[in-house]
Amino acid sequence: MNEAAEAAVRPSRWKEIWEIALRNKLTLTGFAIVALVVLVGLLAPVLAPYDPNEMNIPARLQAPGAEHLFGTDEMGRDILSRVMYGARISIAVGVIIVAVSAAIGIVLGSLSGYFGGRADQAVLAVTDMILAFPSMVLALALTAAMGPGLLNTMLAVIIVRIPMYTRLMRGQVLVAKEQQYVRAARTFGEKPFWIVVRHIVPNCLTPLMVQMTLGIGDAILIASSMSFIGLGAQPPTPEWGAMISTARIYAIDQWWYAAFPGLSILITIMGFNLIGDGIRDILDPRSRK
Amino acid sequence: MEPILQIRHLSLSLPVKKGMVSILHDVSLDVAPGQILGLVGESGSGKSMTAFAVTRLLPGGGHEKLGGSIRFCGEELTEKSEKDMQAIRGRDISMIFQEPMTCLNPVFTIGRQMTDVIMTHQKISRAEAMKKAEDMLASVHIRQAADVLRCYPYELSGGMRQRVMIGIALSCRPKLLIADEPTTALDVTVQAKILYLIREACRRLGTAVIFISHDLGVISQICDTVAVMYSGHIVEAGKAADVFETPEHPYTRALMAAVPKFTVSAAAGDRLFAIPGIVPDPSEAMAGCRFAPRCPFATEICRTAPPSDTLTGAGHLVYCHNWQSAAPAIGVLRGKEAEA
Amino acid sequence: MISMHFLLKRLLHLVLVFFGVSVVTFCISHVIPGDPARMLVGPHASPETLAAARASLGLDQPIWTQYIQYMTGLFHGDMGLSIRTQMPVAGELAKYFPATLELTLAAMLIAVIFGIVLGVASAVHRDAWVDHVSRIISLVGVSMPLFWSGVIALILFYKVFPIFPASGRLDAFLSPPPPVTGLYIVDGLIAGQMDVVLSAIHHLILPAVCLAYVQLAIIARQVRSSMIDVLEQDYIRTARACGIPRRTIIYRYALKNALIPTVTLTGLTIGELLGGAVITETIFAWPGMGKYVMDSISFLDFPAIMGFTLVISFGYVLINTVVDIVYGILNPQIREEGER
Amino acid sequence: MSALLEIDNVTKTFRTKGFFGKTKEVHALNGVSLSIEKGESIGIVGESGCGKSTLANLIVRLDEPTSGRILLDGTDISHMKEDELRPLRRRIQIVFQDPYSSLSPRMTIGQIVTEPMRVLGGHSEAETEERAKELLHMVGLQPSAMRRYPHEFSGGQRQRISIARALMTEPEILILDEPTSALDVSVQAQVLNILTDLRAKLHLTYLFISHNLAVVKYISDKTVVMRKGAVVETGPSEEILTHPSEAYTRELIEAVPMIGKPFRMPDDIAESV
Repeated sequence: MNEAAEAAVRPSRWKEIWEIALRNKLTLTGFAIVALVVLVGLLAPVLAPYDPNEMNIPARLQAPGAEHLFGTDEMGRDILSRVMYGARISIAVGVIIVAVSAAIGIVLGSLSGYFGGRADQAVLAVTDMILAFPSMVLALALTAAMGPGLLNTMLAVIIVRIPMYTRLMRGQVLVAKEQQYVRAARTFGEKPFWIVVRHIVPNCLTPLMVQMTLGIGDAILIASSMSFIGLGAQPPTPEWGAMISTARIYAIDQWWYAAFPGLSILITIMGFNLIGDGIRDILDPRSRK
Repeated sequence: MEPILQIRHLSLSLPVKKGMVSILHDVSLDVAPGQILGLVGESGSGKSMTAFAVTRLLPGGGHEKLGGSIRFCGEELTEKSEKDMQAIRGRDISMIFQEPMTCLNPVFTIGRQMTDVIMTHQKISRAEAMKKAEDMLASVHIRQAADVLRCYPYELSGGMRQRVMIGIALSCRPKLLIADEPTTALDVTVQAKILYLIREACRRLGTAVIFISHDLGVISQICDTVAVMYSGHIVEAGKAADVFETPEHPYTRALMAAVPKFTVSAAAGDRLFAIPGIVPDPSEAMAGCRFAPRCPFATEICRTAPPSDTLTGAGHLVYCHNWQSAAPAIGVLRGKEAEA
Repeated sequence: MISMHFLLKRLLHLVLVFFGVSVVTFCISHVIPGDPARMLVGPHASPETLAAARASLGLDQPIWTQYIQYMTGLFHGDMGLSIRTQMPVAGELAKYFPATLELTLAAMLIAVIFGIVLGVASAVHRDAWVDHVSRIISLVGVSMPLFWSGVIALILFYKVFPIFPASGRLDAFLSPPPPVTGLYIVDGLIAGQMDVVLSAIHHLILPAVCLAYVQLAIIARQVRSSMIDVLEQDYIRTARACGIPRRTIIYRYALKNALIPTVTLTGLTIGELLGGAVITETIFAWPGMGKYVMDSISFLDFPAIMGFTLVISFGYVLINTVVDIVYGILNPQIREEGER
Repeated sequence: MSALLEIDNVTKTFRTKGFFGKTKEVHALNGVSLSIEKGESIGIVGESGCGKSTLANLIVRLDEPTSGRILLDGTDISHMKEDELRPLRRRIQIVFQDPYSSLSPRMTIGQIVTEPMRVLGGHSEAETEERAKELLHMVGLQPSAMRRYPHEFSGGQRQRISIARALMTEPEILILDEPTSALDVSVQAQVLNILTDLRAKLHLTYLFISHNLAVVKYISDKTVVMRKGAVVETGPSEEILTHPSEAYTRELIEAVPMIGKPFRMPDDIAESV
């Protein structure tokens, strides 16, 4: 058992993960999808055939064709261009939400896990309170209170997701704390801060990485849901969820309007899920045999 | 006595990421009814795999490659289907394992788990099976057996769980019991009792036992015959008394010299015999004797040709080219000069 | 079967969590908004109404007095007036509650039953085609935006293949059954109106399946991985060594252990379903709390949104307490010791 | 000669808070006294739950005793604040049982071995590295090991690395908490031999903890038998083995399986819940 577990955490793991990922078609597909979406988002101004907000009422609700590959919406805007700009927003939203909530979660979780005591109790109580709500409902209420808008939605989702990373990190730290190498460091008189930074955090990051990769997909999903409800990005922002929200009434007759933004969300999230699953499988000793 | 289990030239390969790895090479063993055979070796010697090969509980997901022959009660086990093996396991061949803490299902009571096994192999009612289970627990010297039947595994100590495991294993009066490091996880005083139980049950029921352990002391105490394994091979086999009194293979001798005894002490200048190097990985191909790289007596032939079995006494086999020249040389292995 | 101690502990925990939830909702409605009174009366209220609302909220009072007032109101079922309909929010929510309950219950049953079946099939036939198909279904499921799958389902099964209706709980020409539970299917059965029952089921299928799909995928993945995990445990090997048939091992021994983590997941699933109901009910014009809150959002009807949040969260907490107790029943060690 | 390490009537009680204010108390140590002279090698033997590892944790102050004193050269360290303790930690070091979790998988052997000296401070980098190489050599490892990671080493090698790390600060007392229990017999012999050599070379004081009576007998001059948090018997190792005065010690000795020792039925074979 030990050998596999050891191999899972060896420092050369990045190179190894990459090598295994290359052999694993699904993970590779995930990387390809995410790379494509990121690239499209970055290069949207170059790639997009039209200005995403340019209205052209005579050309409204056109089916996909040579002129407009993905068709046009009720204002005659080019859906392909809007989807491309939407990639920008979604990726940024996903990455920012995860980066902020995970950073806060990691700090809170390590402190609470390593030091325990009252601070730990307080952190646990607060995370418990937040986790007592269905995440979508709490995000909805928070955004409603702060006022609709993409920024407030992101803030709300960050608040809702912090407990997840805090709990995960805390659990990891509680395990790592009892590892003999941490105890050994204590017997040299290493200061607690350095024990956490030098010994505990580096050994806890692996499962967090998996969670964060999956978390980006999850954040994109929940943020676009909020936009769909009408609390997130507001029209005419070319955000995928907001686009589908407007598309809803046209969707039955103009299938392309809802289909392309939705497909983009599905594929993007799938990309992140494939990478996350792939890394998890690679790190999981069971699947290495 | 006619052996109940005869293993001949058994070889085993298990699937790994890239291809197959040979785990066992040319293993031959006999076990007679009512006798205990000890399989002893360090980690990676293949002793547990030999046992799993007999019951076909191998970790290869059906892709393992088994060669040679395993004859049990006159029947060839290697040719049996999974379904036939299922009927044999628990009824004719039982096993007990090292970790009593994880070997019982945590969500069922002891009584439920025992009666399930009994009812799998005998057509009797749950109530009758429960009575049998209680008798079984009493026979492994558990007091208040009826209470224990109502317990969940987590309520019992390690020693108790191992007794329960033995009770389950013996509940259908198997012809062969395979015990894989059954006392390694237990305290010595508990170990002594469990060893006694196994030996007593074996004598009483006429069950043949394969007892697997890394502990030479344990093996020497309860086994009638012994086979020493190293890196997937048997290096020496024979009556326990013969092997431990006159070990012939350099590995056996070195192993015995490595064990601290009550009579030796560092303060008195005694040295333990430390075998240099490490056990070779099973995937490592070797032309000659697999112990040769670590053997102080290895000669040219050891590195080029695999040793064949040589009979040195009544039923005492050794797989070594140089056993005659090597034997006297290791001696008692005391003092610094003995460390190679 | 369950200790009193364990039940008491769960109940006390429930009270604490209710308290926590009320603190959070209080903060959301009284602390976060720049002007809570403005949120309460809506953006279009007159200055007089706003001033009256300030006074009635007691915004000049210390924060804990405000909290006590808030809680007193809640205890009397007072969630304020809806800005949009000028009706008490509590009454409105009570009216829409059964529809949401019917939808989420149906979705939960679909998600749990098919999730477990898919997960087990996948784990048992690991790496066979069943596994691949099931994993693809799950992968798409966990990546699928709920609001999109609803729209696509409508295009497919309403427009292209007109199999299912697009909106409502019943055909227009039918009147709802006499209310007992508020669930049309149950009430229809009680009243013996089979046409109502069939119509209700016909309307329920599409939204329930859409709502269930994501959670089904999550449950299937969890069951697959915990089942694979359990099948590699020592006690499963023990059961195999005892000759217990494979089917019994998989469906009795392993499944019970594998479902223990799934029970906790089911609790979380319900939360996601309740949250998802907002979207699904909107798309399928399902007259439940979700659609009510969606309509309220476009008016920024804050009292309605907060009322919805409270009801859903209290329900969610309650369900999770039940789930915890079920978890205890399945897991003997936790049941007895009341620890987790 | 006064004792280098004096354990005076030490008690350790673990409290677990239960529900409704119920607290469960576990008495891990119950008034244990022990004195260790400079240069001695003392072995503690006992079965699981006897408190031997708890005692080790108290001595290296990973834990604080509930009552009693632990005197290092006459100074009571049992309740010292971490800051006061830091300079004294150098003098007592420990080697743990598990060769796999003892070394951080993310650090090179060089980083691992030099860490105690880095924490201690006051030594140049070159000096530290020189000493690390010297110690690795003493435990039979090449200097090239410094650049490699723990997973590249076998269990026995890792245990030797742990020993080298513990010796970096030139400790007077080395606590060995089951250092060979996870190792194969032939590897155990290597480690025990190295420990014997090091003790002679560096004039170390050992506190060797094990469940294996024969190993304790081999390595230590004096043996302490523990059971259920208390000391059962103390005396010269030879004496304890040949003339045990307590019934439990006798039971323990008889239970140890040995080559050439006839199998004897234990006194009370039955067990109840």
